[in-house]
Amino acid sequence: METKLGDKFEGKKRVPVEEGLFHQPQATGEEPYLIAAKCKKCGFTDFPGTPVCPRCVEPGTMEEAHIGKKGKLETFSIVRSALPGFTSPSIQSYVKLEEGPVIWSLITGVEPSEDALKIGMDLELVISKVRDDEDGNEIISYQYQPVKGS
Amino acid sequence: METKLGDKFEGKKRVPVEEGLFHQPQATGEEPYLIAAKCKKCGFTDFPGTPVCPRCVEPGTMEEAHIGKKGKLETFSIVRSALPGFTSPSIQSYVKLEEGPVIWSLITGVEPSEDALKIGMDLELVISKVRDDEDGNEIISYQYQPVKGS
Amino acid sequence: MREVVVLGVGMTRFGKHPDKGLKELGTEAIWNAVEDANIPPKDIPIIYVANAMGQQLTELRGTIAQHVVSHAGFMGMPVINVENACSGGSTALRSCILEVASGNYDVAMAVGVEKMCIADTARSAAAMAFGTILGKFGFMFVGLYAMNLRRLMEKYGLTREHFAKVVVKNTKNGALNPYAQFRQPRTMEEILNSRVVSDPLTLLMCSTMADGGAAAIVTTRDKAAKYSSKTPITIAACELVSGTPTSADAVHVPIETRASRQAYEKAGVGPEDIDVVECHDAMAPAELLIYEELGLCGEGEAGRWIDEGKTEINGVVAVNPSGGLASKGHPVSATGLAQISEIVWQLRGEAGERQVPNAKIGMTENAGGWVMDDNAACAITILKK
Amino acid sequence: MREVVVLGVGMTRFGKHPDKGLKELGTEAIWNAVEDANIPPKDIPIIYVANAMGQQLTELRGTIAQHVVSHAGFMGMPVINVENACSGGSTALRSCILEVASGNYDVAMAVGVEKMCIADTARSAAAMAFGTILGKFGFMFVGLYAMNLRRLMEKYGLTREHFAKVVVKNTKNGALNPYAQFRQPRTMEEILNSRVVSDPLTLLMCSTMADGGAAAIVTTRDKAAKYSSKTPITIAACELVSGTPTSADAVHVPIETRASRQAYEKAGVGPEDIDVVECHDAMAPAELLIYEELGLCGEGEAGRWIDEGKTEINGVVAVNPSGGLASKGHPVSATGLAQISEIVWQLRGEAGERQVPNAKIGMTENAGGWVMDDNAACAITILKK
Ligand SMILES: [Zn+2]
Ligand SMILES: [Zn+2]
Repeated sequence: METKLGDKFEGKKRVPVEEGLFHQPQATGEEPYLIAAKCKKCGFTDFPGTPVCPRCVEPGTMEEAHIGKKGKLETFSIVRSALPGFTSPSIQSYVKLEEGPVIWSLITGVEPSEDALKIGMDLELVISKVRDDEDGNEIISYQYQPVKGS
Repeated sequence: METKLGDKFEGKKRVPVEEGLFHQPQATGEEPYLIAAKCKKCGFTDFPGTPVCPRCVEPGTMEEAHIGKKGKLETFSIVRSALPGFTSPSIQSYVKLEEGPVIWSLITGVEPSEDALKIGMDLELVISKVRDDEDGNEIISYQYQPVKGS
Repeated sequence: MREVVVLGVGMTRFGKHPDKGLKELGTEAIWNAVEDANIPPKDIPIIYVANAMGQQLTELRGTIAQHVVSHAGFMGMPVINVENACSGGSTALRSCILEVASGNYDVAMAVGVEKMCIADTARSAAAMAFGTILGKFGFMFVGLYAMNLRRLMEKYGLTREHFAKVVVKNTKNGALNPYAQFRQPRTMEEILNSRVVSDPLTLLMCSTMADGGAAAIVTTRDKAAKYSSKTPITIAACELVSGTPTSADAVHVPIETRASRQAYEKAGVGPEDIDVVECHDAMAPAELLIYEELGLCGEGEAGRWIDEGKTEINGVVAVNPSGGLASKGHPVSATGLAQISEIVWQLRGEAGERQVPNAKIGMTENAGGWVMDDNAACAITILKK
Repeated sequence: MREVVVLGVGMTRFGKHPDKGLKELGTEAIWNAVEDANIPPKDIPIIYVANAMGQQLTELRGTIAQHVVSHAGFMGMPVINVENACSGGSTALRSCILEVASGNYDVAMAVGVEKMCIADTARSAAAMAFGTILGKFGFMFVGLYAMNLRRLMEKYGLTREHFAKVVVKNTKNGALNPYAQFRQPRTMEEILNSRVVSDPLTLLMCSTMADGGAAAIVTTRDKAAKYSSKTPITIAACELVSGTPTSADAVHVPIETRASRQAYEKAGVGPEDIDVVECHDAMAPAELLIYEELGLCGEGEAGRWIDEGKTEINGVVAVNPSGGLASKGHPVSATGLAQISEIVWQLRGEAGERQVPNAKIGMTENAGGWVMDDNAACAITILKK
């Protein structure tokens, strides 16, 4: 959907769903990543990152970790209802990241059909629109899409 | 404020703040009253009416009671801030009703000034606007106003 | 700690109650429980009330417990608002048990009440979805359940037919329950052919929003005899846990398993001793996962269990004789205490047409919320005749 | 029941924290308390979290406790969300005391956290006002306080100057409190000449919304010695009550009086034994009403008490050495545990420049909400060195 003349805004704003959650490429060749936290002591990694490791439960063990560029589709479901602003049907999934953690994500860049999706398929991180807000802005977030040719 | 041509509604609707709380006169000569509950056993009266007497704590002792046509100003304060849609300043008060209960109410029909209000002054019930809602409807409720000439 | 028993239970019918708000629903549940307990109301010295969505969906924006109980005539005593998403009702019960077990009070009342069927259904849906932070990314609970069931299909070869069989069983039970929102038995065909909501889940496999209230009054065994001639139902365990971290380098024990192990140990019984279970099947086929998580059946046996009717009212262990959440409707904070009500009726032998024969030990499983890749809370209660 | 002591307390500074949400505020308070208690975090087996407005004012719409404590690293244990309007913090503490006193657990942690300073201040104001059903009729809490103070003026001849003197005292105390939102002492002139909000209340007499968190960790006396070398502070009473019906044909006993009488009896002390009080002065002059309601002074003596400086830090009984709600700010569910923190610091002798000399017995009064013409809840806690 293109911005029409006379819209309240000159162009739609792209607003991250939350600050500090992911890195959005600013220049060509740059890649997006998820901003997670990894425990220096036990290796536990969580996304979104929390300040204290829930396994060690002591302060100062978590450090920022940039993860999630690649992953594999662990499981999914095509959901045929959605909240206002979101697209229906949507592909909801668990993605097993290369670094270990399994995270919940929407899948994008592919038809929401059983045939187009295979458990174990290679996925890559993209930062793209998950919904339009009431003011017509695009709310962007992390999502995964099938790696071309995989 | 009058309804302008081109308003979404032909005329403002008058919507009671809550159903079953008060009687609004439908014909000339009819008087408004509050719909309270009175305990047949101990005489406890509450407004808004509850189904079980909090002193007797047994079912079936409360019956509907129509009260509140007259009262006296027990105490008040002129409040110089208000929620959206409400008027500021407002006169907030406790009114001692003829039937005994002391209830919280806005005072209307008089300037919000210390000089215009006297503790113990005679008040009468009116059903009138307490605020405008977002759609331009008038939300009406019980309020008290000084009895003319008292 | 003193032995605590359920003296009385009560609930409203679950479903759409356009004429009733939280105060009216709560009042009805409370007075049903008071009547069932045969207790002078003034002997109830403390009340806990669970509610999850009132602040978002009703005009009550706080101290909902006090608004509800004062409407019902109860004022002056300690009144405490608790919330734990869908586990709120059990959480309120757990607190009441502690008040009585500790000797702090001889009697306590737990209430769960929820108003979800409002004119603006989008608001209700959003209140459900945004109960977890993932909501803002597009997360839907139904998708989560669907993915978990899909794993079951892949791992153990379960089919959509297995899932539908759970709904056949539960809607048959629910049809016998006067408190259930839906009282129509459903066929395999109807269930499988209803609209796909989130594959493999169809519409008739999913629970619906509902309005409702439920309450339970607990006391000591000695006091129970003083008040009521009904069989006092002993609370052998009521264990609450929250979720644990999930990580690629460690096996994640399901929250239901952790909670039920604690409960079995505390009650001194095993899963083989349980006669009747009310479990938290917000999507009915999730029952199959729960069989295994509670240790009722062994790994991978859930499909066979439903095929062989082992969880029917006349089976090895009756699961959801009330009809479960999909038949009863799911007014979130009331659900836990409705489960307790059902088990109490079953153990007393008062469950009418849906009575489980010779039920002596019952269990409820009440899970809720979603935080950091696990349920926020899960409560398991074991009740004994 | 076992004797329960406060092992550690902690809080955030109260005020505007644009960069912090409920999770961050709660985490800071929790870890401050853990550090103060010197306890291995894994020895904390149960957590209660109080929050009142998160569902209305933040993106968290339920199981706020679990969202907060998992952010702080705490997962798996029972986690319970409680709410009791402005009394939520004390309500969480009361539950923790019962967990430990009963022997259910040896340690428990109570947390109170609130986020009120959001961009849309009208939403915050509405969340406050609609906490009571009267909000929809135009009711404002400030008007209620103003009317109660007006009655005091009429009955005992109290003046606006008396009211301002309370603020002079409390802002002087608050200026010494690093956790207070406002640290500027105010003069009589400033206070009386600030904008009239609701006569006789001026702007500087009223507490403000704030963001903040506070936490307390309780245990048994024996365990306390094991963990920490700091003086364990005994909880002699923590009594919670709700409001009672008001009626023309009966004298209405104020909720604070009912709660404090229960607390004095349980603690085996009288108001004359109290050295330091943190009371719930959402509008600072309300302190004068509370002196009498708690039995600190006799009927009609509150004016003389403030005139004679009896409630100064060096007076007969120090009231609000922390600065009270008007200086500290009032993040509703955190307030009760901030009061507890202050009393613990005072009884330990750790209150620095605002230390009450030789304080041995302290009390908090934490009231909140409005239902059927009385406060929804009031909690009184008595702490002993
Ligand atoms: Zn670690
Ligand atoms: Zn009565």
